[in-house]
Amino acid sequence: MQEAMIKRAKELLADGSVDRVIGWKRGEFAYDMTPAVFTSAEELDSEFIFDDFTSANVSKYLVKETAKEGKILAFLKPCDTYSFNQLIKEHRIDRDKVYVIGIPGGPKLDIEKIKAKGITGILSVKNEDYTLKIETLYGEETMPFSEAILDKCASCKSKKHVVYDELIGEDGDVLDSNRFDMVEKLENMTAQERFDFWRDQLSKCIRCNACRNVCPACTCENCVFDNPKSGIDNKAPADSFEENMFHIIRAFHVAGRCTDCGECSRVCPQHIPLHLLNRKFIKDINELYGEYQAGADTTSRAPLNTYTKDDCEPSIVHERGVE
Amino acid sequence: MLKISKSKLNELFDAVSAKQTLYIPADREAGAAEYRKYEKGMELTSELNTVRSAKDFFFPQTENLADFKIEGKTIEVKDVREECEDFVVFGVRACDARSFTILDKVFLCEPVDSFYKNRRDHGTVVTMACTRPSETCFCQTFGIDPTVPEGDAACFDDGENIFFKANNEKGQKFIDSVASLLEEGDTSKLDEVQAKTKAIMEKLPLAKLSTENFGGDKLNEYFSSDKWAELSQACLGCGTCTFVCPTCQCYDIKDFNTGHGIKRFRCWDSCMYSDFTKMAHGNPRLTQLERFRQRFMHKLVYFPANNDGEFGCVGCGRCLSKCPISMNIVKVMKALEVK
Amino acid sequence: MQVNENFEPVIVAFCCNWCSYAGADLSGTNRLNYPSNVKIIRVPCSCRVNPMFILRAFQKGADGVIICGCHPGDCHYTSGNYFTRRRITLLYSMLDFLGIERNRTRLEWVSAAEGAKFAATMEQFTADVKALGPNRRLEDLRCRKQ
Amino acid sequence: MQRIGVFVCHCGTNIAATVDVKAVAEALGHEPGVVISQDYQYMCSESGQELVKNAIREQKLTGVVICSCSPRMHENTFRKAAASAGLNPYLVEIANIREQCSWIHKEVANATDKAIILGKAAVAKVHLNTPLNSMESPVVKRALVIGGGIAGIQTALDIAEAGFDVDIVEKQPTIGGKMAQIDKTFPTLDCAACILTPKMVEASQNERITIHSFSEVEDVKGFVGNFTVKIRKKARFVDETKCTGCGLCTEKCPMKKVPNEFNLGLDNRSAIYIPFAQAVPKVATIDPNYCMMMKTGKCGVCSKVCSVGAIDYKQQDTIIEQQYGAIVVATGFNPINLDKYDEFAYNQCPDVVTSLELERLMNAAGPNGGTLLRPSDKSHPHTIVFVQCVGSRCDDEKGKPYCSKICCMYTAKHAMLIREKYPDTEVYVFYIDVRTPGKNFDEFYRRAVEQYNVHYIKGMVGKVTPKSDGKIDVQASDLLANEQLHIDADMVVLAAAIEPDKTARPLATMLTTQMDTNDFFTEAHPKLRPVESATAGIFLSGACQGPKDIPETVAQGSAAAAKAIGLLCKNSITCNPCVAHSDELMCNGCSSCEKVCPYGAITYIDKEFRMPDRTTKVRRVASVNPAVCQGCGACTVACPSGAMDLNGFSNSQIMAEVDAICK
Repeated sequence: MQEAMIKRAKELLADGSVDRVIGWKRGEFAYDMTPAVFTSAEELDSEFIFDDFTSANVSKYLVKETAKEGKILAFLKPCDTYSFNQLIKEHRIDRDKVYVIGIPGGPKLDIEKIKAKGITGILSVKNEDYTLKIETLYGEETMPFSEAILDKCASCKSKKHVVYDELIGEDGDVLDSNRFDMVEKLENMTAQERFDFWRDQLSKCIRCNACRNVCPACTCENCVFDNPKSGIDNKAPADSFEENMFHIIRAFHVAGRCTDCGECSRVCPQHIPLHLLNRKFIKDINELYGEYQAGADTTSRAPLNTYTKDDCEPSIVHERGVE
Repeated sequence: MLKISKSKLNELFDAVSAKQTLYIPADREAGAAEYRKYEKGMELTSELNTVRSAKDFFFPQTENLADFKIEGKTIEVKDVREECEDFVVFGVRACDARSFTILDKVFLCEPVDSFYKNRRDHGTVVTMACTRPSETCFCQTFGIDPTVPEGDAACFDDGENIFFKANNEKGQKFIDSVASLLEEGDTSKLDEVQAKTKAIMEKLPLAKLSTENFGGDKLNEYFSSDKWAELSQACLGCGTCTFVCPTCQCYDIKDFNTGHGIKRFRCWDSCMYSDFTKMAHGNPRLTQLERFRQRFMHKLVYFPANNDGEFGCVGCGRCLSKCPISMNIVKVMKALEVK
Repeated sequence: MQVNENFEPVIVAFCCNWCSYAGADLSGTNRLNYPSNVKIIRVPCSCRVNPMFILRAFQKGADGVIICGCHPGDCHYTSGNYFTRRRITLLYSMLDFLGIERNRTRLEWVSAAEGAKFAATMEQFTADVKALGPNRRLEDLRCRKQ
Repeated sequence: MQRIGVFVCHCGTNIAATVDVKAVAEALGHEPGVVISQDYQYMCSESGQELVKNAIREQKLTGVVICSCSPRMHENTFRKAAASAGLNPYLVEIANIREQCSWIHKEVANATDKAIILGKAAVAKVHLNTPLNSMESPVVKRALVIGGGIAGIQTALDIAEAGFDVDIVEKQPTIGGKMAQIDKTFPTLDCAACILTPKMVEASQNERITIHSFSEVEDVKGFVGNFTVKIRKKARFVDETKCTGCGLCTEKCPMKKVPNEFNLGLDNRSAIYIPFAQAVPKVATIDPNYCMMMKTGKCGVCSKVCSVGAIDYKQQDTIIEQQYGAIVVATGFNPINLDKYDEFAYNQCPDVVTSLELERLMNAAGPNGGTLLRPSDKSHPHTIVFVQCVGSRCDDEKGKPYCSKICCMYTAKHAMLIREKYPDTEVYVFYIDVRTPGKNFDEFYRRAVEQYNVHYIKGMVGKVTPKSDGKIDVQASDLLANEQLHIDADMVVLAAAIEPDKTARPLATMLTTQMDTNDFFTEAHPKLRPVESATAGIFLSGACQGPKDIPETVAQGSAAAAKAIGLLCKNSITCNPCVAHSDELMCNGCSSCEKVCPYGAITYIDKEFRMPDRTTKVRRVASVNPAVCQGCGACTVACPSGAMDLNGFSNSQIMAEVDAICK
């Protein structure tokens, strides 16, 4: 796959179809790839990488990249194409300046899951028939591939590219995922249990803003949390209330816009399952206002920017589930 | 050397925590440890290090500085400083222990930060030597020997026993306070463990990383390097690296209106943020490139220039594993280095 | 649940200018008593109520927040309350998801003619919040009254 | 530094009986920024207002808080008073301590505490008030009426009568609309043409009215008082200014087999045609789909016979751009398409017709010259069955959920006319309900039953089957007698539901007006503002807003005209300054705000920004038209970045009130 991608990228660069390529660059270790822009065949040959660890969603970078001159080639996984479409819909990306090549999605690996098994001093990770052979300073370790999959990939919603100019590899289908299972589990808890669960999780928040800054839906020129004029700006969770507020408001601001790409939870240094907040909104929207997948198209109206006259009343919240 | 059998370690913890607050690194979940206030039965983590650094003990993320009480049209200023109670932080790694030296240079120079000093005076740091360094470790780059950590007192693990050594008076006081639980032990196995660790250190992927070409004298070359654009390209401008960093010491001071008064507090800030040091005229560093450059220039050039060659990094590797886009000081040093 | 007889909750009511605020005025004109815990903030339309305002109220010491607007279909601005209905449904659902007591938040449609409904709604809501006791799950400790 | 004045009203004893007004004034006097805090018997009285005005002048106040009755009562009074003392009226806030305090609480301590809190909230808010100035926006003294049916004609005539220029845009070659196709009108049975055509002529002769026939609205920009509209005048290949309407070309045209739209395809017309004798403008139009000259380049007969040389085969569409102060939508209705109603054999049997087709069949200018004959064999029908509610009051997707309103009455009219003219004909009407509210309507219906012996049968027609002998079998149920019926009919007439003109949907988008799920235009208020759309300056006339009969349509046409005239009379409109505005530096241009704006007040502009690194960047940002915005605030919450805020009810103002109440 990586070879095919590099080959195609070089062709498009050579014939002048694109000026730049966005993809992933190899790092120091087996797993620390950085999203990067390539401008030459040499760079592509020496540094471009696509493997089980290239999980970062590069679509948000296109906001910045399409503001520049020239055309850029973007390699997008199925989940990334949803983010891309949503950004097109919100006029944040200039579609004409991007050449999209759809590439197969994951499942991608989560190095933290490997490390959580106590495996350290990792020198290389090889996938041999869905068993990971991990070479470490302390000898070789193995673990099943399935146990090291990123959470966001484990509940993949779609293998289908919703937008592309060409594909490398086959296109897939929208999947019948189990992504709402955990939300449902929480819904079935008592309010006290839910409160305890979230307090335990959100109290870990260090307000590093990684979730916000990686989020393709969070492309505000100036976030309300950075803007002293907003009245709710803050830099640190100085009180448990502020931990709650930041995450509630952030989830609300991306409600109906979040494509469920899962990047927020992937990048959280404290492993807070932030995607559950977004998924709760998605589940509610699906149940109350009809199935809606943000980013699936560029024309439909976002559920919070529309209504029907017979929408349910907010009291439905009080009537269903467990108190 | 005085030692305690690892099976009896909790007795020692119980004894310490009976007298003062004790913090130990414990598992929050598989693969993620954090410092926690010791409670009976709490296990020491098997992780190499905590996700958040130990700097919180002396420089917490938020800290109240003063209260203002508004009564009609008058404002009363309330001093909220209180003498801190004694506490012990156990199990600090060599890298984090060194970070206190760096923070001391910032906070204890004139004018002394009394909030920091208060905590520092009352805290005893008991370090723990490393035996299983990770691939992300590069403390040796900064002259740190993880097998012989600094701190008020140091501990060494030979697999069965924990050995204790005082590095200063405060450390000795700590050891004395638990002396009844300790016994003299044979360190031959410990020497073996240390040798083994040292051998692993040689083989670490980042073992060859050197600060030789960094420091205050290379300011212009590094500042105007054309590498910054490429390095900062993918930076999200989040504060993860800063907040997990044991040496980052920038903070902001803000006022919070509680409804019945104002709380003036400080909180960590990140030079990666677009509103960092924002002033009336705007932000002195306008682009992410400048902000990104600032962070690494500070650690690799400005800080050593102002602090007798001491770098603003201890090689703990936290930013290497936590940066959402895997950009970090190692990649910067390698890309930037002018020989 | 233990009810603290002395507990007087702080209740913020956001009322749209055209229906509910007028409805509140009407309950005054008709001298219909409701608890003084309720303090009304006038907004042009219920769709002006930003979730930030609701959270802010809880942060600063409110124990309950209620939003009142025109009945669906009667919005002075034709569609405002339809947007309110979706937004607030989702917000309340999220608060519930985080384990915040359901009875601390409410939305009611009160027309300019429904003075009696306004008073009865406020009476009931105040009683519900009183039964819950002080807001602890969504409070800012710094703002707690000493 | 703020200098705020607080004025606490006793309202006689209305407030003072339960609120300790002195204590309120005292407490609020200690609030930050408050420099004077007074109480007075009646603050709204002349002398009370004088007190406020003097304080504004003497204390150089920057803000005023009045603790009194509801702002709905006296906000304007105090704003005017402030303005007269030189303070911007929007620097006044009212704390409602009467309706929302003294009148509902009985204990003085309680009520006083609450009054103080409400006062503090108002003080906190007024700290953040900014002077607001109402914008004046000029009004173009010209109206546009879209649609030239009876609704549009009536509206245009009334507006012209009031002395304003008005343009009618009609997509057909002639004005007149559906009413021109109708034979007689209920309940008076006068001839539709006799009452409509004089109005059409009046419209064409009125010098203030310009008729753009065979034209469509292409684009609408602007806002109330100042719309810019592009009108596409479709090429009719005949020079309107030269054509005299003599009709010679239509006689000589060799292509005569074109289905005649005006007679609903029941007969044919020529390729060059004038829809009907009384058409306005009476100008020929060439149908390029049938014209031999246009299709093959061989013919040119019309050009040869035209004595004034009006024929122009090369004519192109032209675009007219015009400015208007007001726009009236009168796009009317159509009967629904009955293709899906196989059970009524509409497509299978020519003798199954719609009511509108029946109108043409009975009309003297219709295909049969006014004699009712079966379309199939031109024989005289002896048994006619009328089927009501075809597609109306229907739950399935084929039909419409609503009642089409006019069918009961026109069917009674048809039945009566047939029985009157052809007494040997049996007429059956199958109905669900007969709905006859309206002046003289029920009397009319009863005449049909009692005087003309029309057989009204409550029941549904299940199936209509053409038979080989030319008869039509109508299978139906009689619900009252509870029996199945078979009627051997000669003709079946279907009362097809009516629906708003489908082509109006893009127009609604252009006008930023709303349509309901059935594509009827939505009025600003169903009871109190029935002829206005929610968008200022756009008015609704006739059946585009909902099913209507002729008298109602005319009444609404005149009502819409009155509203438009009311607007056009003004030289400028004063806009409410409490409108939304976008901070362009923060705006992302994501379009969320635009999507929730009920007025179309938000547009996007590409704006150049100087970037921090001294480069420039063009970004799409929202821009609110203050003349169109009504200040609901929907956009402020839709905006994730907080760029959108509302004057008079800003985020910071509302949060200040929240803080004051909660502390």
